Amino acid sequence: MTQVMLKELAKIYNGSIAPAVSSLSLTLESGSLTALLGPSGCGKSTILKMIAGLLPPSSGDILFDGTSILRKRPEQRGAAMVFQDHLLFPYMNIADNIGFGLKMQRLPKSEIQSRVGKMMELVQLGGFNARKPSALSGGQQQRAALARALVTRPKILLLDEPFSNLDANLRIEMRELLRTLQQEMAITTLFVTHDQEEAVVLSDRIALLLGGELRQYDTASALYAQPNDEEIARFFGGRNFISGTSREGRFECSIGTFTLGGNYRGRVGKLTFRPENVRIGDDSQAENSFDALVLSKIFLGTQTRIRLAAGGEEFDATINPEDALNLEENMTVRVRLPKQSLWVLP
Amino acid sequence: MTQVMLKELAKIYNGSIAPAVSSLSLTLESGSLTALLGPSGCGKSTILKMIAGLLPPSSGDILFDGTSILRKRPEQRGAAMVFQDHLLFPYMNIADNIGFGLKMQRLPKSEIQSRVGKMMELVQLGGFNARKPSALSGGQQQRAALARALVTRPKILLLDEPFSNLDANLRIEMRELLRTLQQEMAITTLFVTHDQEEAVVLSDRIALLLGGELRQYDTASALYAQPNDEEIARFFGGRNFISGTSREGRFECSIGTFTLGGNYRGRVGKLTFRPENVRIGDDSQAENSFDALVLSKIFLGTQTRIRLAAGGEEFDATINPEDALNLEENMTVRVRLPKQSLWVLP
Amino acid sequence: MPALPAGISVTEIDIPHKVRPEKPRSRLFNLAKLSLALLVAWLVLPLLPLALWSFSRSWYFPDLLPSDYSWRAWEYALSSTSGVPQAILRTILIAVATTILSVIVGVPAGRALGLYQFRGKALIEVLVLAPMVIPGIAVALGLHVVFLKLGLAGSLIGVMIVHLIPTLPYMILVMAGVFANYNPAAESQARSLGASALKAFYYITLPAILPGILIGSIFVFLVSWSQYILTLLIGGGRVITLPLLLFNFATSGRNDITGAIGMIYILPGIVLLLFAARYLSGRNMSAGNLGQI
Amino acid sequence: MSERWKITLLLFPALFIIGGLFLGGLVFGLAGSLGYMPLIGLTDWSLDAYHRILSSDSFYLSFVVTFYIAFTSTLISGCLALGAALMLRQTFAGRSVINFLFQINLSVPHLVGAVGILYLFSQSGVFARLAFEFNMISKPADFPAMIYDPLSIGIILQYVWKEVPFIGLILLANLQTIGTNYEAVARTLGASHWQTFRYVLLPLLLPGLLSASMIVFAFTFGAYEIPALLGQNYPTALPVLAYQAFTNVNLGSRPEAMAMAMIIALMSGLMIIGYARLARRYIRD
Amino acid sequence: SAEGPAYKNWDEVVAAAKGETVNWFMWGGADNINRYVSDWVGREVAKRYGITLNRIGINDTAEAVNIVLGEKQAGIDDDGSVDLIWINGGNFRTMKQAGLLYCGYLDLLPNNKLVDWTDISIANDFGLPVDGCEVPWNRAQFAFAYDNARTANPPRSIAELIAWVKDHPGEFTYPAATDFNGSVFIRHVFYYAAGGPKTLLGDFDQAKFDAVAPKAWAILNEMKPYLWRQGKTYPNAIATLAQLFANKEVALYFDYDPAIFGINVENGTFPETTRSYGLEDGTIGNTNYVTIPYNSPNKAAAIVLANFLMSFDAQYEKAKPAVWGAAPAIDLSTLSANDQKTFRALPRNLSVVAPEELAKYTLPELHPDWISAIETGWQENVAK
Ligand SMILES: Nc1ncnc2c1ncn2[C@@H]1O[C@H](COP(=O)(O)OP(=O)(O)OP(=O)(O)O)[C@@H](O)[C@H]1O
Ligand SMILES: Nc1ncnc2c1ncn2[C@@H]1O[C@H](COP(=O)(O)OP(=O)(O)OP(=O)(O)O)[C@@H](O)[C@H]1O
Ligand SMILES: [Mg+2]
Ligand SMILES: [Mg+2]
Repeated sequence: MTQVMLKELAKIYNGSIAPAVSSLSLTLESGSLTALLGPSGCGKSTILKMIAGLLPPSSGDILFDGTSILRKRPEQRGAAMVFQDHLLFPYMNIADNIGFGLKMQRLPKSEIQSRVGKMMELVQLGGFNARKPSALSGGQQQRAALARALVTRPKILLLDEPFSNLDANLRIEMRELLRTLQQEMAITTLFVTHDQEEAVVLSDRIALLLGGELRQYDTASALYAQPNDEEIARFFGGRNFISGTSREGRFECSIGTFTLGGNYRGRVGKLTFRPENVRIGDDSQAENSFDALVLSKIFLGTQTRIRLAAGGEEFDATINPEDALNLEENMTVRVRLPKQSLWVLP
Repeated sequence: MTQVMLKELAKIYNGSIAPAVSSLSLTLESGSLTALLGPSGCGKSTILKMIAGLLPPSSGDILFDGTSILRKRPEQRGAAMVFQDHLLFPYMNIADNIGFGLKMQRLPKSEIQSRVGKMMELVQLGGFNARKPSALSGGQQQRAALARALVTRPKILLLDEPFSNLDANLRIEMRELLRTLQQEMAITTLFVTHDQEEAVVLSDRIALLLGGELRQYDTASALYAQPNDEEIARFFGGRNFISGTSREGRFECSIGTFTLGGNYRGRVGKLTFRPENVRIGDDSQAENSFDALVLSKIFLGTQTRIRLAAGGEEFDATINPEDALNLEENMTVRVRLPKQSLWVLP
Repeated sequence: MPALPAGISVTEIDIPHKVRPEKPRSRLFNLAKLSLALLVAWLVLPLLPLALWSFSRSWYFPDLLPSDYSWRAWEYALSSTSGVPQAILRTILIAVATTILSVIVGVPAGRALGLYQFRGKALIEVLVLAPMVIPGIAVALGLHVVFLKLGLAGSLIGVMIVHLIPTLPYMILVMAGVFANYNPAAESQARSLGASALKAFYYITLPAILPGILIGSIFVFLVSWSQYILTLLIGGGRVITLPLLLFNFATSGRNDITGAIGMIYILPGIVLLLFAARYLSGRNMSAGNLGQI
Repeated sequence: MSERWKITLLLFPALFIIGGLFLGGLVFGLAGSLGYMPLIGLTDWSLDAYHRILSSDSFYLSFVVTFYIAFTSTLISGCLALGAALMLRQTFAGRSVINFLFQINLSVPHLVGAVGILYLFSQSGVFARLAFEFNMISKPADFPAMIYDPLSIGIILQYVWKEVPFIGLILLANLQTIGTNYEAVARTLGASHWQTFRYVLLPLLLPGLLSASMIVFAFTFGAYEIPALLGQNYPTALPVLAYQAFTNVNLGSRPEAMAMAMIIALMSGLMIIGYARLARRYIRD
Repeated sequence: SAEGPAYKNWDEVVAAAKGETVNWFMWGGADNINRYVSDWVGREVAKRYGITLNRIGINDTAEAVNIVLGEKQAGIDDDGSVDLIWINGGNFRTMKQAGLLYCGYLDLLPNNKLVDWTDISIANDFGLPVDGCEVPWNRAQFAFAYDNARTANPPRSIAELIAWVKDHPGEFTYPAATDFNGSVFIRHVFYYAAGGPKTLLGDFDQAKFDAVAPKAWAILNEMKPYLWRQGKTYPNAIATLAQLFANKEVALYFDYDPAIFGINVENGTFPETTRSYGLEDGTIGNTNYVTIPYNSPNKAAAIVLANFLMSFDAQYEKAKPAVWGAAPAIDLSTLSANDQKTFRALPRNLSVVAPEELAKYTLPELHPDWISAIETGWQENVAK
């Protein structure tokens, strides 16, 4: 149970001008699982390496439970890291791999054995002790790597896209395992991913990083429903942005006037709402209802995406394929935007 | 504009006993885009390679516009292939890569240049002529690979999971590009993927392959709503299967009796319905409505998955996150299964 | 030689100096650097007296430098009387021919071993590698009899062929490694774009494996270039290469001429290395294949 | 074309050459060592040659000396190469120059190196002269004998000189492949610098180090020209002994030469097997 | 032994030789000899006879013998690769015994008349009759060298040497018996132990050997602790001894061919104050020859070359101190008065002992079987 605080952390790599990470401040609560989400090259791995002590920050500080650990060497920090490639030591069998950290701490053999044994049960690798890593499947390898990190009971668990090499089904399985173990052991965890679904499903909070900067640090649903800006909204699949003016809980735009769920200061701004929250064919006279023209209809398998136009603006709705059956191109439909689903961006 | 016909095509690899592809018959209409969908190892790449002439079939025939092309060498078939790894030739610049096929045809330099130039504009790579593939982003590389195949004006375009290495946003962009170009040039296209969403969005028809056998060859919506069997249903994300008996347009099971949208012969069978088609909290007395208990609720980003229980059976519903806000675990809700969304499997 | 300091930095993980200005470690690091410099000096050192001798006329103990300089060793070494110029050409001819042969034979074998899994592969690997770990002299004595019978003993061709024994494994090993990382789908890609098999090889395969061929060739060339005993045994004194001449003078105590021939002898290799440095440096992994037997 | 045919065709030339030349040489050598050399009029199979060499002291002494030289040279080269590779991996100013210098004697033939060592370390060599200059010795004989000496120091120095870059190069390439992530993981799991080296990097490098060492051992075990140039006259290295027997104008000693060659081959063969065992233990499951 | 082409007269030989190439295998470790052979002789025979001379430098004459031997066993009887070998002693014996020589052409050679075949040291090569199978090229006689700037009174006999070595520990050594010169030094000690060579001449006699050998080994072993490196090792080759002498590690040097002293001074290996001398109890002399293998495909040219090597011009050129300084194998008295004068007028290198002086005390060589026995005995009893 360790609280991690990053204070104006920055990193400029030798030889490059632009900072890979710039002035990042972030607090990870004890025992929480935070996802560090961002596109490739935005500095996620860099942050992890700085926390682990594998890379010196250019400036700023890192505190574990309020104490700076910058002066500590990696092996003294208690921050175990798991990489995308499992990086199991190929010449050791699975038990030795998992026991590696304990051996480094010079624990007695019997203790190592019992802790490794328990951990292997936990990650469902019981009985694989003597196998070499190459004799395991991808999922088993990644489970072993996780076990190797967890068995040392690290203060902090750092995961750098640990599942991105696995196929979809395995990935889902591993997520569940990680979530279970993390909660059971209450290890403060920082999880790097560029897959928003993974971040959403897995984490308590998401730190969204774009271009080396922390852009929003919030729960998953807040990031979906209340993004700080349009870029964030787009990152999370937002497709609808309608310009207009907000004033006293209402938003005026070319489509009409909408009642908002909250109050917004800004006068000029953009109204955003998620495609899945657009209601089509609802009771026609309710608040925030208007007529729209169906432009196109694309079957996406579990959903159908409808492109709509109203008041000169275009926007998307995704609805149940079943409900979409009776929609046709060029049809006019009644559309409602529930007020809780509306959000205004500056 | 070429029609492709596979006739009882089979392939048994040297040294293996089980056929990789067994007795496959399939007709690709001129200018259509067909997705070849199936899990890893089901023989998708093998089929493509046989069509391209890179692998001799063990038996069966391949006809282009009614003429067998088995005796033709790959370079004479006019079937251009695009692989999962872009396979751009690393030591040639982009223009040379794209012009490779034309150079092989010994076209005059000026013609190669002009055709390559036009194609590069088309795939939005104008100005990248002199770059080496390694200096392009993943999406650009894949676009170049596509351009390289298209510039030869192949009779048939074979794509082997061309986008699976790209990240989500790029993938969507590339799909749209492919669809546009394919329709514009009306090239008969066979597209291999194991991503059902991709198959659904992109193709005119989907050939579903499981274990080297063609299991269903149909439009996307038919595959979703009317799968031939449970395995197919599961492959497309079906999660709800309730055992019971169907008779005269009705289905009896432990939850109750449901009115079906069609008539089914089979007496004992499984009722299936897609999670997204489950209605929660609808008008309570309508047909096919019943009470169910909320077991759990998982936020998935754009949707929320609700696990429900009724009559001793469990099933999933995915609903709008917004609508899910007022659902709690252990709550009892009114559930409706619209009759058009019900399907009975043998 | 300086011993390996226990704390040499084994990774690129550098600890923030600003944060951990720990002196002992940096001193240790300097020590490591110093020993590296010493090592490199030691590697170059033996070449210096050789160079000096080649210009000396008389250089007696305990003089640190020759008391008299002269060009005569070079004059002799470069004259056709000495046979050195002819020997250079002959040595180069043998090394180049050996290299070409090893490419022709080794590249296909490397492809088979790198790209395919098949029964008996392990056995073939052992066979291919065996000449690398079984000294040539052990084989050459027996081979001499065969070559004698075939009329190859004492001929240039015989020497070229026998040089294949120690060199071919290098080529095959390097190429097997290259092909193990090679994606043959690139050839399929080219075929499906309308390239014939030959063109696909020329335009696609060859450029991809060329760096490997180069590395392999350098190894083969150098091994053949410095071969002594096989040339002597099979060449039977009739195929005079540079090492034979060098040995001749080294054992007859003519340090000046030995020095001059030595200098001449290392020159082509260094030129080759200069040209190939960027392929050999750690960035190219082909060399690492040698560590994979 | 079926795949099996393709593989056969690809392998054929190499197997023809290696099988024909290498195995052929071994087989004829074996026959010769057993006294069967119709070419020189020996047609009686016998173990005489082996008896003769195995009953002479000089063979055993030569064997011991040769093994000692090969083993010591390989060990020292391996250790130094490992250290050098680890240091060369780091980025520092002038690294490319050092790298080049490090590789330079890869291209220098053994024989040239041997002559250089001779000029440096003989009792009247450069170092002896330096020692004289600084009044550490008063005559050449005071300088420790390192050439033609019983400990074969000169020979070992030459091999070390030549083989450190060879092994180093292989290790550098291996290090490149291994990358730094394994070490990073180990550090975050609580391994110190030294532990990381000892438990992670070293085992990862071991296969490469072993194979490279094996090549070096085989070479040093079978080399003729270096001990011929720098070695003492008695006991001499095995290959020198074999070559002397082979070129003896008395043809009767050829079977002995062949027998020695077979013993050299056998020893090297044993090395391969030993290595394969080790390697299997460490890398292949 | 083996039959070669039968030439009726010299002109026939010369005619047949024209355009042929002679592959002459000879020790190649001396640049001046190489120069003499390749440049001067090569140029002359090309000019005079249209023959191409191809000198092939080898480390050890045995290599050439081996080639011929191998070829014979492989059945290559008329297309061998060796046409001429610089040879004597054991190698000659091997070739002769194995029937590897082409013989019986000496009478054809115009210059054969310059050779004094009545001199047993020419008619016998290490006690083995030449029998018309080789052509004399040089004469050599063992001599010692010292640096008169360093050593005032070098030992002048084996007895003196034994005492001198004890007084000057570490300043003397001799090459191992495997070396040609090391072997001849050991023979001098052997002669001393036997009280002179007389009893040892003729075929090998085990009883005689057993009587003398222990004494000789005792002397050498007694010497051992006072040798360079306490006799723990011996130089492998005479060149090593030359290096030791050049670098003042040892005070004495010796060589079967005194010309080498001059050569080494000329080329800067030895100091200019090097002087040489023979022993008062005599030193061993020999003749070295060139011979033609039975399977040489260029016998005519080889014969012409051998004849030319014996010519006044060739022997005179070779005798020049700046060229080689080798003692002639021909009998000077058979030359014209003028030629004799020219020869006598040759300047002598100060470092090279006068041949006349050496010739005063010449000891014969032993039969090769004796030599083998002594060499083996030394390995067994002294080297270990
Ligand atoms: N050693 C280095 N030297 C210089 N620049 C570097 C180095 N390592 C990373 N960078 C740069 O720093 C930036 C951030 O890199 P980082 O690896 O942290 O990204 P990331 O978010 O982990 O990306 P990915 O999702 O691709 O792993 C990138 O622009 C990268 O090019
Ligand atoms: N060269 C081969 N030799 C033997 N078996 C092979 C060969 N290539 C493929 N197979 C086998 O044939 C089956 C089909 O392989 P194929 O590559 O066509 O599958 P795929 O559907 O393309 O899979 P993926 O989605 O993983 O690319 C697999 O079981 C595979 O193991
Ligand atoms: Mg990263
Ligand atoms: Mg595939």
